[in-house]
Amino acid sequence: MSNPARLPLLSVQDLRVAYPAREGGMTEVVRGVSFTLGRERLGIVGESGSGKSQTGRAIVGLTAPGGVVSAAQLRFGDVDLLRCAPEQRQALRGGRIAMVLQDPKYSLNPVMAIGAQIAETLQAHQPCRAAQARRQVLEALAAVGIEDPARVMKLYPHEVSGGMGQRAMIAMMLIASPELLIADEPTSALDVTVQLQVLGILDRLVAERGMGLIFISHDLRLVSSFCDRVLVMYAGRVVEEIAATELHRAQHPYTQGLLNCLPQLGASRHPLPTLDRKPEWAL
Amino acid sequence: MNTQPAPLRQVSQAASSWRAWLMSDRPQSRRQAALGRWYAGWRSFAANRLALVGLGIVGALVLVALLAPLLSPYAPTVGELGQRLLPPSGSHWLGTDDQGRDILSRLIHGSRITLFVVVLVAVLAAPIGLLVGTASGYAGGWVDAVLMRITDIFLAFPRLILALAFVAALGPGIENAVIAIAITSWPPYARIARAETLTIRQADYISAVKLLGASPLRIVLRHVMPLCVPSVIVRVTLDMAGIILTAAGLGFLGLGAQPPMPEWGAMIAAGRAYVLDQWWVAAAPGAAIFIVSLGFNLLGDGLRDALDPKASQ
Amino acid sequence: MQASARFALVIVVTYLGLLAVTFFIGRVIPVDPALAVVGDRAPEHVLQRVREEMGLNLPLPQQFVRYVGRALQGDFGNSVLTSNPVWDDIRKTFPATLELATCGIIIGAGFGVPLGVWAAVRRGGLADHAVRVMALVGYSVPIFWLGLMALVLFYAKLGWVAGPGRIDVAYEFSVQRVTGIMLLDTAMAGEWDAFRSALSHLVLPAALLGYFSLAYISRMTRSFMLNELAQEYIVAARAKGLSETRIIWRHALRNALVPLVTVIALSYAGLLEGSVLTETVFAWPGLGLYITHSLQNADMNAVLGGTIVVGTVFIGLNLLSDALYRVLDPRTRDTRRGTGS
Amino acid sequence: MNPLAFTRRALARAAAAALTAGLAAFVLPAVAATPKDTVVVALAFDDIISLDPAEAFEISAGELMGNAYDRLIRYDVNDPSKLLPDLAKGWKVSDDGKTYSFELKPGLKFASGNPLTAEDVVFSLQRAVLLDKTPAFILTQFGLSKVNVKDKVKQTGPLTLTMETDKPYAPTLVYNCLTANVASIVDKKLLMSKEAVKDGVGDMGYAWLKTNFAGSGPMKIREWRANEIVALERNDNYWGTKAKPARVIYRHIKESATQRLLLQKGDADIARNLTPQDLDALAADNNIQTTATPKGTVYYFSLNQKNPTLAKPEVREAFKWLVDYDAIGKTLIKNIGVVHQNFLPVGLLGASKDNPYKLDVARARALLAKAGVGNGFKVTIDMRTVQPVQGITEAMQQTFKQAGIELEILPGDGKQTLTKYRARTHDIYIGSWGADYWDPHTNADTFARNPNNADDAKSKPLAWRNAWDIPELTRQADAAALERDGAKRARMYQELQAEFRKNSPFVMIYQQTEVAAYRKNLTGLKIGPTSDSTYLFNVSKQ
Repeated sequence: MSNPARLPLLSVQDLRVAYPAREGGMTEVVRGVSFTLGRERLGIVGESGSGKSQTGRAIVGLTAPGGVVSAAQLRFGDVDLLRCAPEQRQALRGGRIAMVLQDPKYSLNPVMAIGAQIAETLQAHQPCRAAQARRQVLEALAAVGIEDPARVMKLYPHEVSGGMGQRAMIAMMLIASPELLIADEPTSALDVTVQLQVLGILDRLVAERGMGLIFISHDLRLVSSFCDRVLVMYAGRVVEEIAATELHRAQHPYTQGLLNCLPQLGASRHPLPTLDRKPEWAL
Repeated sequence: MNTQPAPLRQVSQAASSWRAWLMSDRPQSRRQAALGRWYAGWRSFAANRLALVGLGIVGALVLVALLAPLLSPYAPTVGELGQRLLPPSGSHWLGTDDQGRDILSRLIHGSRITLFVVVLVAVLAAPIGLLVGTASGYAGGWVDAVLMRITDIFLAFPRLILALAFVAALGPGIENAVIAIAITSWPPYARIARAETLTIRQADYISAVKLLGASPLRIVLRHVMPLCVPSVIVRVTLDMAGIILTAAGLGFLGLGAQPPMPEWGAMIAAGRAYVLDQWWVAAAPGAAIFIVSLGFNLLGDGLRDALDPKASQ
Repeated sequence: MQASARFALVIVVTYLGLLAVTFFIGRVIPVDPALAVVGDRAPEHVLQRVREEMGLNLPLPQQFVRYVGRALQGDFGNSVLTSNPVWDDIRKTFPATLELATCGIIIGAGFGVPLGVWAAVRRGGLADHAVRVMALVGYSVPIFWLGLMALVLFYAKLGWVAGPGRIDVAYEFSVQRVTGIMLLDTAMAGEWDAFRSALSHLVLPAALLGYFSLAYISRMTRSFMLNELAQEYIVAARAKGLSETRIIWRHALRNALVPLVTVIALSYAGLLEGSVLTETVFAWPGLGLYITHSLQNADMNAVLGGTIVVGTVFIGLNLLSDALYRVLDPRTRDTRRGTGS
Repeated sequence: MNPLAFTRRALARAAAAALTAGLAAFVLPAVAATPKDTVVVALAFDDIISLDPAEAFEISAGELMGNAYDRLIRYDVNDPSKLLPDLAKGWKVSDDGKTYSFELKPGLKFASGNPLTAEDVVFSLQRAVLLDKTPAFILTQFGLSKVNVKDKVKQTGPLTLTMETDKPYAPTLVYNCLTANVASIVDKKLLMSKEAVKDGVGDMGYAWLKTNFAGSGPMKIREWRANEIVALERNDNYWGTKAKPARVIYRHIKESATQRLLLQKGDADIARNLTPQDLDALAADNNIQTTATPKGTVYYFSLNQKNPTLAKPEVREAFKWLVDYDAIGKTLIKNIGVVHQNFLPVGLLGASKDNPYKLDVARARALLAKAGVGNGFKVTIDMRTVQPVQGITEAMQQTFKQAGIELEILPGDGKQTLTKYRARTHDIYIGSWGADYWDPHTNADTFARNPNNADDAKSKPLAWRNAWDIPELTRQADAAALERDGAKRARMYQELQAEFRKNSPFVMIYQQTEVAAYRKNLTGLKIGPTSDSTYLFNVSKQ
C-alpha cells in the first residue's frame, strides 16, 4: 500500500475503453477499472483479451484510433489526464510516463540505429547537444547492463538478440527518467534465461530511481514474485486486488484457478488442472 | 452481393440473425466460414463510398452494354454526311461525328466493345500470369530462372511498342488487339503470383499436403493458385483502366478496331481532327473512357483495401 | 563474386531475349522492310536489289545469326528512315525523352510522395478521398486528349507556356547541343533566354507526365504508409512522446521509402520508354516516337536500337533501386555485427 | 543517411518543380513572332528518307530538292505547260527527235563555291542512272542504262552537252522529265571528295549525300533532323536573284490542330497539313490567309481483277455508281480536293474534266443483278488510317451497303497496305497517286499501261497491281508517249481517259488541292502543282 500522506502517483477511477464493433455500436474492452498507484510495483494479470494491455495503453494515452476512453478520474500526479491538452499528454509520454512494449523485434524501428532511437527520446523531452545526448545514451545502455555501449549504439535492431533489444528498449524508455513505467509483457517474447536478467535490470532501475511500475503480464507467478500488489483482470473488469504476499489467500475462484494452473514441484500433474470461466464473473 | 446460401434457408428468420450467423466467430461449417469471410470483406468494402461509386459505374457499364440496342436512339454505324459534326442538340444529345453518326448511340454500342476487351484481356492475361508465377515460384530452380527471365524480357520491352508490334503482326481487328494487350500485360501478374507462392510454399499445410503425396501439379492448382487469386484479382481490377487506355491508345494510333466499329479510342482518334472546334466529337468518348476507367479504378482500389490486409488495416 | 557472375549471365540472357523478340517482331510484321527503303514507286528490280542488300532473301535462321552477330559487335546499322547510324539517332532522341521523363518523375515523386503520406495520415478523411480521386483521375484520363486540351488552354488561350517542340525556332541553332538536354545545354552556354524558352516548352508535357506518375506514386505511398503506421514501433515512438510529424516523416515514411524507391524507379523507367502519345501531341522528338515510327515502317535496325536502350534503362534502374534498397534498409546489408546476450 | 533530410529534399524538389512551373507559367511570355529573316513552316515530313536527289522521291523531300537544287530547265509554276531556262541557257532537239543538246549559262557556281560546268551536269545525269535508285526510271525510260549512259549523255564543250534517247519521244515528255528532281545537278568535285569506296566500287558520294547537300539552288540545306527539323539557308553563291528569306525552317508537326495553334500563335508562318475543318476555322482569323493549288495527285480505289467477282465488267461499273462523290466533295475533301473521275489530274496535257458518275444505287443494283451478284457480297478494302482517306472509305462503306455490298475495312499503316497492294493480295485498295513529273505520260504509264501481267513482271504499275491486263490500252499509251504533235497527243490522252473511265477497275474519286495557310505578313507564297515546285525562296516577310 502506498503512503497515504503523499498524493498517489496515479489514480484511476472507473476507467472504461470502448471500440466501435463490426456490428455497429461500441464494445467495451475495459469496463470500469479503478485503482491508485504510489511509487510501488503494481502487477496486472489476466488472460489475453482481459483488457490489461488496454488499461495500460489508456493510461499512457495510446488507445488506438477509434477507441474511446472515459473515466470518473484519471490523474497522474497533479495532471488530469482526461482534460489536459494533447501536447501536454505527448510531453508526459516518455518524459514522466514511459512504456516498455512486448517484443523488441517489432517495437524498435528497424531502419534506425539503436543509439539514435534512444537519443530521440531524450531529445524529445530535454533538448541537449549531440555530444551530451551521446554520453547519456552510453550511460543508459550501460545502466541496462550492456558491456560495450559504444558498439551497440551503432547497431540496428535486427543485429541484436531479443534480450539486448529489450534492454535497449528499456534504456530508451528510461533515459528521460520517468516517474511511472508501464511494462506490457516486457519479457514474454524472450527466452526464459534472458527473462530473468531483464527482470533483474528492470527491478534494479525501478528501485534505484523510485519509479512507479505497472507490470502487465499473463504470468501470475512472475507477477507475484515481482510486484507488491496484484490486480487480477477478467473480461475488462478487476475481479480481485490483492497483495502479492497474500496471493495464496486469494478469494476469487478465477484467481484460484489461475493459481492452480501453476505447476508445483513434487505435486502430481494429473489430472492437469484446467481454468474454468463462469459468465457471471464477467458481470 | 447475395450472401444467403440456398440450402440453409430454414435457419433464416430475420436478416439480423443472418448477420449474426455470418459474423459468428465460431463458424460451424467451412461454408459458413467462407461466407462469413466474404461478408466481412463486403462490409469493409461497402464502408468505402468511393468504391461503391466505382461498383455503380461498372454495373452501369454492364447494363448499358447489355441493353445497347434498346438504349441507343440511332444505329451506331449509319450516318449521313449531310448531318456531320452537329453540335449536341435535342435530336442528338451528344452531337454527331464526322460521318454524321449519332455519337451517343456509338458510345452506347461502344460500351460492348470496351467490356469485351477488358474482360477478355483479364481472362487471358491473369491465368497466364498466375500459371507462370505459381509454377516458377513453386518449382524454383531452373524453371523459376527461365520463366522469370522471360517475364523480365517482356517487362523490359516497351509495352505499347510490343502491343503495336503484335497488332501489326496479327492484323486489324479488335480480337487481335485484345490478344496483343493480353500478351503484353501478363508479366506483372506472374511477378505477384510468384511472390505469393514463395511465401505460401513454406506454409506447413503445403508440406502436409506433400506428405499426403499430392503431385506438384495438384498442389499448385488446388492449394497454391487459389491463394494467389485475390491479390491478382485486385491487381487486375486496378489494371482494367490501364487496359482500356491501352486499347484506346491502339485505336488512337489507328490499330485495333476496324471502322465503323464504335471503339472509343478510335472515336477519339477520329474526333482528334476536330478537337478545337467540334470539341464534342473527341470529348464524348474521352469522357466515356475516363468515367469507365475511373469506375474500375475506384472498384479495384476498394477491393484492395477490403481484400489486401497490407493496404487496408 | 559468384553472385555478380550470375547477374552478368542474367543481363546477357535478357539482352539476347530482347534481340530475339525484336527480330521476331521484325519478321512477323507484314511489312516489306525493303519497301520502306525504296518507296512506292520503285521498279521491281530496284526493290529486289535492296532486298538482297538487306539479306531478306536468306533463310530466317541465317538472318537471325547475322542480326545477332552484328548486334553483338555493337553495330546496329543505319536507320532506313533517317539514313543515320541508329546510335546517332538515339543520341538525338534519347536525351529529349530523358529530359522530359526526368522532369516528369521529379514532379511525380516530389508531389506524389507527400500527397500519399498526407492521404495515409488522414485515412478515410477528406484529404484521403481528395488525393484518391485526384490520383484515380490521373489513372483514367486518356493522356493524348488531356495533352491537347492543355495545349489549347495554356498555350493557345492563356499563352502561359510555349507550344509544341523543344525550343523556339529563334534559338534552334544559337545553342549548340552538347548533352542534347536543352535545359543543360542552354544553361551551360549561359543563354538564359534560350533556357527560359526551353523551360517553357518543357513545362506542359513534363507536368502532364508528372501528373500521371504522381497518380501511381501517391497511391503506392499511401498504402505503404498505412502498412508502416500499423507497426508496433510506431506505438513505441508515440510512447517515447515524439511529435506526430516526427513519427510520420522520420519513422513511418523512412520505412515506407524502402519499397517506395522501387516503385519510383519503375515508373521512371516507364516514362523513359518515351510516351508515344505525349510526344506526338507535343511534337517532342523523343525515343517513343522514334521507335513507333520506325516500327510502323519495319525499320528494324532503329527499333532494335531503341529497344536495347529501353531495356538497358529498365535493367539499370532495377539495379539502381536494388542499390538504394540496400542503402535504405540496413536489414539487407549482410553485416552480422550483432551479438546475443 | 539522414532520412528526414531525404524527405526534406523530396519536398524541396517538389517545391522547386512547382516554382519553376509557376515561373514558366507567369514570368515567361508566350514567345510568339518568329525572327523577321526566317520563315517557319509547320509540315509533316516524316516521309523524308534521303537528301540525295538521285534517290529522294518523297513529297517533302521533293520540296527541299526544288528549293535547293537546280536543273537544266524548270517549268513555269504559273503555267506548267511553259518551260523556263534554269541552268540551261538554250536547248534543242535534233530532227530525228533522238538527240537533245543543252547549253549552260556562263559563270555558274555551286553553293560550295565550285564552278558549275557541263561536266557536273553530265556527271549528275549519269550518276542518277548508275546509282539506279527509285526515281531513276524517269531517265531510264528513255533507253538510258548503266551500260550505255556514259555514251548517251556526253559533254560536248565546257558549257554544252547532249543526251540521246532510244526512240523519238514527244519532246515535251523528255523536257518535262528533265525538270524532275532526279535530273538535279550535283557538285561533282564536292561529291567525289566525299566518295566512299567499298570493295573497289566508288559510291559517287551517295552515302554522304543522303544527309548532306551538294547543290547550287537558291537555298542550301543546312540540317535535317528526322521528324524534328529541316533548316534551309540562303545560298549567297546563287547565280540568280538571291533568296528572300535568310533561313527557312521546317518543323515536323503531325497534328493539324497543333499546326493551326502554332500558326495562330505566330510560332509558325506557314501551316501545310491542315484539315478542312481547321481551314474553315482559320478563314475567320484575319491574321491568316490561304493559298491553294490543284496538285498532280489523284485519289482512287481499285478492284483487284484476280478476284473473280470484281473482275466482272458490270461489277466494276457498279462500284463507280456507288460513291457519293457529291457529299464527299462538299464535306470530307472540302478545301483540299475537287471531285475528279479521270486518271490525269487537271493541269496536265489532255486532262479530261468529264465526271459522269454520281451516286445511283438503283443503277448499281441493276448492274450487280446483271452480273449475277444481285443479292450482294462481302469484300475487303485495305486502307491507310489517314484522313481524308479513312473518312471517304467509311462513307463508301455506307453507300456500298445500300447495294448489298458488305465492305470490311482493313486499316493499316501505309507501308503495310502497300506491301499487300504490290503483292496483289488485296480485294480493294484505296490510295492516291501523284505525278512523278509534269507530263501526262507519268499517270498513263501507271494507270493505263501493263506490258506484262505475269506475277513476275519487271515493272509493276498500278494496272499490274490490280491484275488489269490491257494490251490494247498499253499500245495506245506508248503511242501517245511518242506523239510529237501536242494537239494530237492531247486528243490521244482524251481517248485513253474515256476508255479508262468506262471499263477500268479504277474508281477515281478526287484530285487533291494543296492548301497552305500563312500569316498576313508573308508575301510571295505559291504552292506548286508538283511537290518540287513550291518555292519558299520567293517568300518574304515584313
